[in-house]
Amino acid sequence: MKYELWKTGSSVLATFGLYSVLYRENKFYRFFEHIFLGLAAGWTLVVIWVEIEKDQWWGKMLGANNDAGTSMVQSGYWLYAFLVPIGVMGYFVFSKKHNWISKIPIGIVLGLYAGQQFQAWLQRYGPQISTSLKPILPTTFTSITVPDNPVPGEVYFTQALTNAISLFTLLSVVAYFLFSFNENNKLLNRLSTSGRWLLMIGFGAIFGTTVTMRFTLLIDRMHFVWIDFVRDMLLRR
Amino acid sequence: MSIGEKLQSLPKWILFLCLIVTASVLQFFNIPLPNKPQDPAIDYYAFAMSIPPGSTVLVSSDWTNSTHGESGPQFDALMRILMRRNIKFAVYTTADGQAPQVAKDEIRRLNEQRVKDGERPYRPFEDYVMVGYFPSAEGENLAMSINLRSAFAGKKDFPEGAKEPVDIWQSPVLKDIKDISDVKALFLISASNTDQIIIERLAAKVPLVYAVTGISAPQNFNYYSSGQLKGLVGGLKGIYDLEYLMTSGVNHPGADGKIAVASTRVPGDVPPLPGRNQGLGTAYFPTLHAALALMILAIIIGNVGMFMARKAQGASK
Amino acid sequence: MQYLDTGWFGMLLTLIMVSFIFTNIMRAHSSHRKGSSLFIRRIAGLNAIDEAVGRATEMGRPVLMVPGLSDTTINAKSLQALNIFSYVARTAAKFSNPILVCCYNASVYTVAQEMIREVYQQEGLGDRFDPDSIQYVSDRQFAFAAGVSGMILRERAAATFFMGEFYAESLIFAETANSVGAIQVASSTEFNQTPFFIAACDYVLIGDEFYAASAYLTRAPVLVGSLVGQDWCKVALMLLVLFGALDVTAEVQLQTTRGRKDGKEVDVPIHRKRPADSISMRMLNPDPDTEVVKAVKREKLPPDQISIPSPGGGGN
Amino acid sequence: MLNLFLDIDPPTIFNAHNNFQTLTTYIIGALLAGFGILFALLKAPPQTRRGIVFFVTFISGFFYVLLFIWPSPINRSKGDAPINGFDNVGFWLADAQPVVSTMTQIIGGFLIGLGIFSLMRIHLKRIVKGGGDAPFSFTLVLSMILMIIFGFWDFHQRQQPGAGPLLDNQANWGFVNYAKDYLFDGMLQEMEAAMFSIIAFYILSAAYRAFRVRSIEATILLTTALIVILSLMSVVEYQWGEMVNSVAGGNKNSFVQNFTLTNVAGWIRASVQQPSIRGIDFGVGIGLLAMSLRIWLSLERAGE
Repeated sequence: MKYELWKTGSSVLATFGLYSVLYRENKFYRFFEHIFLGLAAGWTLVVIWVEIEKDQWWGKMLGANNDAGTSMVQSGYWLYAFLVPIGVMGYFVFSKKHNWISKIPIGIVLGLYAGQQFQAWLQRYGPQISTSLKPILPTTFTSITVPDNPVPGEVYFTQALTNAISLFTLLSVVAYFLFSFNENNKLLNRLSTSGRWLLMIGFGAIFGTTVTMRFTLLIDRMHFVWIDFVRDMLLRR
Repeated sequence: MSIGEKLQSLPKWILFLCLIVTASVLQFFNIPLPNKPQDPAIDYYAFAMSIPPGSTVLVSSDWTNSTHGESGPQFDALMRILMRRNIKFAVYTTADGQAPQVAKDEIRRLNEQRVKDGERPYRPFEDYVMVGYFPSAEGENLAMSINLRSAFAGKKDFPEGAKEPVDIWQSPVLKDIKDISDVKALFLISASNTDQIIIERLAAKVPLVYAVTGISAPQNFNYYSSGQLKGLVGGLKGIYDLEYLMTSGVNHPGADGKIAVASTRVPGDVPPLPGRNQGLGTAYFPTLHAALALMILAIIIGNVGMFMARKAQGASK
Repeated sequence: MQYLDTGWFGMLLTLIMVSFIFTNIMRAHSSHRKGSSLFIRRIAGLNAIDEAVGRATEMGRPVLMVPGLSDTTINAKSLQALNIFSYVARTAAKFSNPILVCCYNASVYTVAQEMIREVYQQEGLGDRFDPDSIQYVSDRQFAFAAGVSGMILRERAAATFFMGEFYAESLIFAETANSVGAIQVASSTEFNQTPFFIAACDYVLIGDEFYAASAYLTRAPVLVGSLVGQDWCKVALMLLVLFGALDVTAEVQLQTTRGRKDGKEVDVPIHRKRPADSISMRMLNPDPDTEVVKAVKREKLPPDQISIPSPGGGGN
Repeated sequence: MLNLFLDIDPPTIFNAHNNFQTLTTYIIGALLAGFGILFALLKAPPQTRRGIVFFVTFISGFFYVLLFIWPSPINRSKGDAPINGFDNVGFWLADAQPVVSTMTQIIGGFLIGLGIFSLMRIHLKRIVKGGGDAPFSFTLVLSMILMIIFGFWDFHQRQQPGAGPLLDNQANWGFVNYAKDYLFDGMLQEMEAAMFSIIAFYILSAAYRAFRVRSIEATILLTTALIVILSLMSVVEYQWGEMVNSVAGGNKNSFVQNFTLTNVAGWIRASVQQPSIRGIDFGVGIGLLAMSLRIWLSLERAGE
């Protein structure tokens, strides 16, 4: 219990230490900021070894990647050893004469990233194009709005209208992002102006949604400080 | 400085002080609010209540302490429903290495509360298993859709009091599960992008029920309305709805004979859950209202100030 | 597998996009040789860059740049941010104004070191370059946020540039910079954060204005050509969506007795055509015939050559 | 054929059982060869440098391009043999993909030393110089060292057979586990949560400052944000809903019923927010595609 009190107490103190920056930058904040950065740097090293290098490199190179308890023998792959010199090349960045060598590991990383993007583009945008294709004219006028028991497959007027607005929004927003067309093109100008306005509606909606989440996090933090710590730990001790 | 200009440029610390006070003080009070639960939450509750006791579900717990404000109460509510209804569950995560520990701590806390309230504690390995963390969300969820047994192969968990871990497939939770289709549902509590990944890979294989943060709620609402999700709880409003439904039921006459929540989406009477149902969602929601009201007030003050200053300027010209 | 049914269409679409970009790069090259250049319009936020650096020089306070968060290593987004920053650094170097670059991970740090040093050397100011002006801060999101905020406040940055991938921390940076009166130019590839930058920053590049920026600033033919190519792609996508939607609209008016099951056409009771059965939707959603797929028979390898399943799936 | 990284038993030329002397020899050989190449690169004449970087980048990207365009094997299950040489390449690409996808992380991980080096250079300099900031720099270095020591130590303890789940129970903890728990759970994670929640304050001040009815755009932004926020406040939503209901005369099927805040906000999201985001996303996606093409073909830096 004593440990819990200590631990939670420090967390509360750290929370207020970081909050103090809201008033202005001060030594209290600076102290916790430096602790924060130090801990984060240390933890990064631990995580990189534990989650990346040990599992995906060291273990595979030596074949020791099996869980304790399984008797499966796994072979080691010596080709993984080649990655060490490649990593070392990055450290040449500070050399005045040979700093170009650091471009090699970066080139590999960026090359792998760039190569993936072609497939990723199709995988990401194919479905998005497909969901944008919706009927923009109604198939029936039996009811303007969608009735309680809609006939499957029918498109009602309000649905079609909504779809048409969606389509217009999409096209005008894309038009806003055309850079190489002459600014004197009237049609395009109108389209891109309305695109900008529709974008603002979208941004407003995002803002509204996000606000509640951020406030919830603050409320949760205050709950932690006042209820979990002050009321349940300090006062009920 | 005129009043208009003053209203336009309130020092920041005053705003911040107001917010911190608002966010703190109201937490000590229990304020009931009028509420009309939304359809996705009603479906969530009705679906969870329709799962037969004794069957097994999967829980993908993809959140950590940084989004505790929303995901925490969502997880609690789900656990309360599953535990009270004696539904067995297996918890896995593909989002964060910390997530299993967070889930374990939360389950332990809920168990302590259950004991206090005179309910039976939910036993590890017998009633639920912790499958653990898988680093590749895409790969793992795909593997699960193909072959659940091999996707979870080699994972172990501790039965109560045991010194040595036992293979999870020997647990009563998973013993009779051959394939993902034997699982009654997959409940996701996510503060990460796993909502997308799971829907792409598992939607056709198992009924999906989501609880997500307020930010990802809108995009998941599309999946809900197209029928890919059986239920959806988004953000704090969603969790408030869920906790509300757990106390009132759906189409269920209360003690005074009145139906608190009526819905045509759900056939028949879905009873409330006996016991303690109100959690952090109910505790936080009034405070959230006050904080949002404070923000709206600040915006109004700023605008009023601007108009007053403009008017004064116009008059002086 | 990916070519079965209408899978070829996606491939073709990607190929067309790539060829549009490539063709225009070539076009820009050839017109550059002839001394002319392709047209690109003005982008408001970008004119602010020189203004911001100029003001920092007047005030004698540093220019602070953050190339965004980028997974565990560098990616194209942070590289693009650094491309823009090398332009900013060049302007700052000319005015001998101090700069600060805050990096999220070691790979970005490595590239930033290299690029910014090169800028100083090209300007003949190699001796003025301070390697410590480029700092690795942290690769934990909120530790990074705390560190950068502290730096903005302590160094009293006069101009700040936030470009690349930003998430929740975007507003922490923007409001902190605002509190020291810095002029801010910002851009996030994550559109969920763009509204916060719009609310808090002086100039915001929205969406792919971020990718257009380097073309606009350097006027390098490769970049300008690529930008024009991107426009072609966007127009193509607009047309695809427009005609696709019209096609769906027309086709759902029809009745049909054919439907699809497991990638094969089968007879079904007469019904209104579903959007999913329209030509354009079929193009975008390949549905391979399951019998054709199952018909591919494979021999088994001898058991000693079968790969051992690695724990944790990892299928492909 | 090309089973470089395939998990195959028994060993091929590319692998060897753990604890085999051959494996150690191979690894040392590979290291020597790798560093040999590195030294050769040091001597590379300046005019070849650009070509070398181009080649490396191109080959790395080419793997994924090939994976994309090469027809992937149909109906493949575990233990299948490829039908022909064409299929064989497809098999190899599919098998190599999980291995290649880890390369980025592994190489990126190796570079972390540079980041730590940057931190240490700045803060050790400050400590040596003394002055007002020295104690803070000292705190940073100290907390980093403590985290490294206890982080690794705790991890090491958990790696011992059967120890992991045992140490999940606090009753079995020793000093090391407490120290790690304090530093990680008590400090690092809590500070992250604190920093995350600090955004609420900044949202308030940004909204107060920027949300003014100044221009059409600002007004649109403000109005939409307000509608969405109000729709999430159930008190307002409830009252508004009652009002709408009374306007509709209690008729559940009335068109007026669409104007509850939830429905309006939902409609805005579905028919304006989603497509407008998709519109930006199309542009961003094409931008990223073009950037990737330029990186892959090393056209990016040539432009300067």
